[in-house]
Amino acid sequence: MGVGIRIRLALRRPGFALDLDLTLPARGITALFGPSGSGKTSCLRAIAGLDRVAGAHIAIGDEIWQDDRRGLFVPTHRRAVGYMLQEPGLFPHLSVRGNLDYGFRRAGRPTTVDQAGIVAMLGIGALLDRRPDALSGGERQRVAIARALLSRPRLLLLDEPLAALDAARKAEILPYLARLHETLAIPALYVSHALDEVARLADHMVLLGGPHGVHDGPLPQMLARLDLANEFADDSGVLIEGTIASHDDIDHLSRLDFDGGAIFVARRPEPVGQRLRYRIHARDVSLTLAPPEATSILNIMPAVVVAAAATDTPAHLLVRLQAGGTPLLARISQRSWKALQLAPGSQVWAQIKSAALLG
Amino acid sequence: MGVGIRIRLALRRPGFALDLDLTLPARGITALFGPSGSGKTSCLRAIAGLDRVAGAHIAIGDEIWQDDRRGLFVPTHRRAVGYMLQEPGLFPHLSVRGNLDYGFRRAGRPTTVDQAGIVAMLGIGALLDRRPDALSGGERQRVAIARALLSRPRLLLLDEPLAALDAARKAEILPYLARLHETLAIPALYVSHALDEVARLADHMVLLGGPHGVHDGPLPQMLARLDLANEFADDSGVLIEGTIASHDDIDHLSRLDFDGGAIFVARRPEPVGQRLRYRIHARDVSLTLAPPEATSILNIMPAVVVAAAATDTPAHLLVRLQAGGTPLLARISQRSWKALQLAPGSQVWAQIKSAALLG
Amino acid sequence: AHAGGSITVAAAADLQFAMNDIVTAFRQAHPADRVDVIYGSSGQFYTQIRQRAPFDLYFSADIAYPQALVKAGLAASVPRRYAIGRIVLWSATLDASKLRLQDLADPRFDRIAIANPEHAPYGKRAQQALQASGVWGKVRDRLVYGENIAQTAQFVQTGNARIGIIALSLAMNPAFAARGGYALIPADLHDPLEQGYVITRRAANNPLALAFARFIESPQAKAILQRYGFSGTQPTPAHEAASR
Amino acid sequence: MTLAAADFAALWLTLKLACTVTGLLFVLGTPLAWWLARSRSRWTRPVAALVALPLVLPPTVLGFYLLLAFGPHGPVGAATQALGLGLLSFTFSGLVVASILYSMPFVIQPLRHAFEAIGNRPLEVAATLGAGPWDRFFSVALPLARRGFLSAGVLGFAHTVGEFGVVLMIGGNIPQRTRVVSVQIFDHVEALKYGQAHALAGGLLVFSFLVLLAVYTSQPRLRNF
Amino acid sequence: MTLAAADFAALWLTLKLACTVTGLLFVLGTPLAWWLARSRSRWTRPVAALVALPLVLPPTVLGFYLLLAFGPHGPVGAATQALGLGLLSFTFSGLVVASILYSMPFVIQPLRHAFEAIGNRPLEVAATLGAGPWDRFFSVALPLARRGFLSAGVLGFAHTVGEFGVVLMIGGNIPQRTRVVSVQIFDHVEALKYGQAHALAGGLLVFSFLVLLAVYTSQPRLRNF
Ligand SMILES: Nc1ncnc2c1ncn2[C@@H]1O[C@H](COP(=O)(O)OP(=O)(O)OP(=O)(O)O)[C@@H](O)[C@H]1O
Ligand SMILES: Nc1ncnc2c1ncn2[C@@H]1O[C@H](COP(=O)(O)OP(=O)(O)OP(=O)(O)O)[C@@H](O)[C@H]1O
Ligand SMILES: [Mg+2]
Ligand SMILES: [Mg+2]
Repeated sequence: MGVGIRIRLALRRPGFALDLDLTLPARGITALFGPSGSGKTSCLRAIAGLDRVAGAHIAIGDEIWQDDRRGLFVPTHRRAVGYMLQEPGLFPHLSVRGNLDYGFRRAGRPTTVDQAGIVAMLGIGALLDRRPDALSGGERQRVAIARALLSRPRLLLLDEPLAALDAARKAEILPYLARLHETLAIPALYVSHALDEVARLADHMVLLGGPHGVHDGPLPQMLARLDLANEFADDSGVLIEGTIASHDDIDHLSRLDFDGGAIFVARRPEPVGQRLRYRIHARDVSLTLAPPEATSILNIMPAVVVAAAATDTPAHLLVRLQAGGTPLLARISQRSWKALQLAPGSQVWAQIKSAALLG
Repeated sequence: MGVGIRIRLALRRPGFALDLDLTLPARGITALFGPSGSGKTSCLRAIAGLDRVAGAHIAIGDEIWQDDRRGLFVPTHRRAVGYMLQEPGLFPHLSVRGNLDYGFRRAGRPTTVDQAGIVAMLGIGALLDRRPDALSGGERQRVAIARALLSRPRLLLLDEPLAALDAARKAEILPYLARLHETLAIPALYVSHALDEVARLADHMVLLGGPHGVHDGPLPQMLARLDLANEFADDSGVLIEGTIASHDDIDHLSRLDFDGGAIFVARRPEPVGQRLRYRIHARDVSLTLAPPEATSILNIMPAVVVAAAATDTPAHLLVRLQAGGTPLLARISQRSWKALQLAPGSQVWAQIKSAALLG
Repeated sequence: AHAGGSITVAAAADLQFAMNDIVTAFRQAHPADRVDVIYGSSGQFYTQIRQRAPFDLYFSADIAYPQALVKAGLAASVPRRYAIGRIVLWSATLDASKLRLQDLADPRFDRIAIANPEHAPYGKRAQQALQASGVWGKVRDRLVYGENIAQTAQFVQTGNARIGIIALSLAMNPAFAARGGYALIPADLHDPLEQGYVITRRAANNPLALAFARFIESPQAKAILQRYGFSGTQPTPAHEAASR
Repeated sequence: MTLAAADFAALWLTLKLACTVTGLLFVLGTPLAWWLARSRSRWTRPVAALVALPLVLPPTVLGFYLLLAFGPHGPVGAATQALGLGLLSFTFSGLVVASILYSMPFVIQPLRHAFEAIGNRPLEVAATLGAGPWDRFFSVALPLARRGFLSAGVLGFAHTVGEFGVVLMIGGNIPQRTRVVSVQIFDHVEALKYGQAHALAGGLLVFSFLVLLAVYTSQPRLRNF
Repeated sequence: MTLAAADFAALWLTLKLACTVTGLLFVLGTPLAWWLARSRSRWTRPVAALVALPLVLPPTVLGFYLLLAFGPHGPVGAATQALGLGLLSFTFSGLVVASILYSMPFVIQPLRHAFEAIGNRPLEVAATLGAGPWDRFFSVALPLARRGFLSAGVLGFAHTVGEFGVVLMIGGNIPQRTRVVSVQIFDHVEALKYGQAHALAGGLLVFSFLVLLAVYTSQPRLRNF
């Protein structure tokens, strides 16, 4: 793959301006994150070639999709994108099956795509003969996801694909999407309002509509940045990467070793040695000065206070810690900061409620 | 008001059946909660009179909207409902202003409705002269909410009103919706997938599509039921109600006293003496045998273990506690349960990360 | 004549040019009166008069229609012949004055226009003439039919039909006479084309209608008709004077 | 060749006729099209077929049958005479009635499809906002079917202007009363007054073109939606 | 009164003409309507107005001008003769050409509005799924404009069946070749053969009604959407 995805565009509308100059990794999922009206959909539309933004430059790998200086503009249907629009946009004249088949047939019925698997995973097997107007809102959204996946795109564009879905359904689809880029190596741009989803899926993040313009970077770094933490409000936290060290089948736990400690998480299906990613919310991390005893909290590790920053509420501080080689964020009360007499350099124990660990 | 909202209907579709027999409180917000395809939208449509479900009985207060045994069916436009549909359904031929005015004028330009306030709160003031097709997805949804609110309904029906909105926007709108029934005394039926939203807003809850049929009840009881906890997965928890006992303006905290203890939360604007509701996620409650010391966790209270139940992952247990007169739920690992040798009747200390408290 | 009287005359299309001159002449004697002439298909006028169309005089290309009106009790006079129509062979692209009907057998006349013999009086006479000349069988497949004689003339005039059989009154019109040329078809090859008129029942008490009928019989009107190619304008003994 | 007074009279009469007929077609056709588009009655299909039926008859023949019907022995004529209205044939009112019948399908079809294309959603939303059936129709259905009305108006108007066979038969070509411009042009052609025919036909074409252009230009462009 | 062989010949010829014309109208009208509906060119409006223009001319007059154009001195006639095709007048092909011109607006308008009603969304979605312009047109636009095609087909077909003035002028009323049923009925009326006219007109009406009913019944009901 190599070069990655290049997007450079300047969008001007009355009362709205967006300047992007991004180089995104050629693999993995990039989250587009930003408030309503910040230009996420507009950006996907430009990438898909639905709107021709003057002066834009869009390239995926060595394929140039738009380069206005050279008068080059590849029309949408020649761009191998799988685009799930914000409104599902199912064809009303086709059954669910017809909708799914539409892109699948045009992609030459790719055998690399596990059609039955996708249909089953999205729970739409019983709906295949229905018309879109006889579906519920969430059902429509699932069909649209399946349709985009089945067209074997080179780039997936997903505009809030899970917005109308319940937590249980989301929990089913998320791991599948997460596996997508591992098995099919399809990069994706993923628009979502839910930081949890983003954290779960994305490798890279583009933050739109913040007060200081566009930011992007690998997800773990982005999430750990104190200066951006307010954008994420209550959802700030860090990502840690570790390796499965052991399984405990009596307590149904797995131990994950990472640079600076170990945590226990609910039993994982993956084999020992597999690398995994976990998100630790700042709000789930509490600090003590002495190692706690007789507590239900499993994950406790020594750490050093690095810095602290104000949050969206004056009651709270966001504390940056270093646990071995791994940074952590903890959201604690002002009062506790003072009561524990914390300061940069303080030695503390960080307790993480394991149940809060995603996964 | 008095009698409340009566809904009795039996919906039959190929492969789908829904039987409802509900009496909902005449005041406050009732959450309709359930997985995709469980019939939430169908239920709202029947209440609004858009679909005439045979044999249904629907009454709000002393007004009967449908009673098929008496051949009574009030058409939609004579039911004072404010319905925000799952798809915004803005009129394409009217500007945003025209859309907002549509219901407002037909309700006789109610002076009890704070038009400017609603527009400002939803951040759509700059969009008033736009056409719906020049709005982003979230902007459309906000206009639809405003339109429903402005028509001064007797009953609000909101179908996933915040699905396309970012967390910050949600956080702005939620308190407004929460205030609605206090200031305008408009009852509402609120469909949402997000338990956090529901917990924040609703007084009553109807749970659709679970394996054991329809359940309903006051929200705190519903959330505290161990038998339903799996429906809420990671989101289970309890609601506690308390009174503001004092404010601390140095640490920006407020103390909330409730039956069985007190918790500190981020400084609240309300005066001392005001009753408030807080949700405590089971996943945010950890247990220790001895009172913890030198910890950043502010909220620690003694409690007694009442019972424990399995959760969706075998690694975790859901423990029901009694803290004074208030029930609590804690989600802890199997291993901790065993390590701490817990059993019904055990005396424990419950620690609650205050940052996780909604508000 | 009464000041301020008015009549509407329904006239067969072949009368277009002659009737205009007749009305102009008539108006000189009746300057205060109003005469409207409507040209159209004789058959259509017949149908309309049967449905009480507001026509006071009816000049048909075929006297059979006025006769039928009398039978139906819708006329206020007996039908009177005002002219005998003649048919000619005419082409807009070549000089037809030397041609005879027999020449139509020549395949270079790939399309020959006549009026529809089933209901147009001129068409019926054309068919009779072709049959009498013995070429009917040879030209039949090359015939195109105009709905009325004016349309037939247009087929020829626009060159879409090389040649056609039309009314003499049309062929004598300067617009047509300037191009090509025509050959009169001998009257004995077909039934006489007796053109007749009646006063309709509606005009029974309209003195202006009567005056116009009387004027038609006048030598001045006959002369005009003659000029436009209508012959035989002396009243036949078979038909008595219409005036009451 | 310039236009004579008679030509202007015919043009004026035509304009009057076409405007009257188009107006009445909207008044009569809109409820019928609405019913055809939205009713679930099993009569919609036969009625829809019936409305299109006058089209298949040649205009003169249709005119002939109308003449019979309007005449003193016809059902319509008997009725109008009983009502003291006299006969409809050879009057302006008769032309109006006949043109309505003949141009109806050109108005009904576009309106019907425009109403169908709206779908239920906007009407449902309007109902939840307190709009009753009439209100919904005027505040939502009409504006959303705007293009259908445009189409219906253009076809109905133009067809009425150009109609000839029916008008000739029913109207009798009476100057100032039923001699519309189509008949007038035809008369010029028949009278070999080609210059006048060309002038009148040309004037009519230019005028109609400008009207049509104005109508189309007043329409907003297609939106992205 | 039963129908004569000539009547059946006329009916058959009419059916052939109407089917040919409707088919060709779809072939020619669909791309034109598509262009009118979706192009952002500033020529769309003049062209749209131009297409509707033949409507305002009385059919016989239109026929007369066509006769001029098709004749040996007219532009079309000169071209067809140069191509060795002879003249179009008085031939079935001529009828087809004239009818297409005359019935075009009835096909263009419904198609255009049906295409406009689709909106961009379905076409955009199709493009993201890899469908090129032609593919999008056939797999999305055509099926979604189904009702427009129905409307266009009905109006175009019926109008061709009923057309009379143009056909009479350009066709020359030749039995078996250009004498269509509308002319035949008219001839019966002119010849005062009312019985035969009634029988033929009645037969035509019943047949057309059944066809229209069948067409409408094959259409699915309006959906909730
Ligand atoms: N017109 C219809 N015909 C047949 N079945 C329908 C129709 N509309 C909805 N359904 C089915 O009825 C069930 C309930 O649909 P409903 O729209 O009420 O679900 P919902 O709870 O609102 O779901 P979501 O959260 O996905 O919007 C679903 O199984 C759906 O497939
Ligand atoms: N057709 C249009 N004309 C003018 N402005 C538009 C148009 N479409 C969108 N906008 C504006 O452009 C901005 C970006 O819109 P966009 O749809 O990209 O936002 P978004 O980030 O996808 O928002 P959301 O999360 O609400 O879907 C918004 O301010 C919107 O109002
Ligand atoms: Mg968007
Ligand atoms: Mg729904």
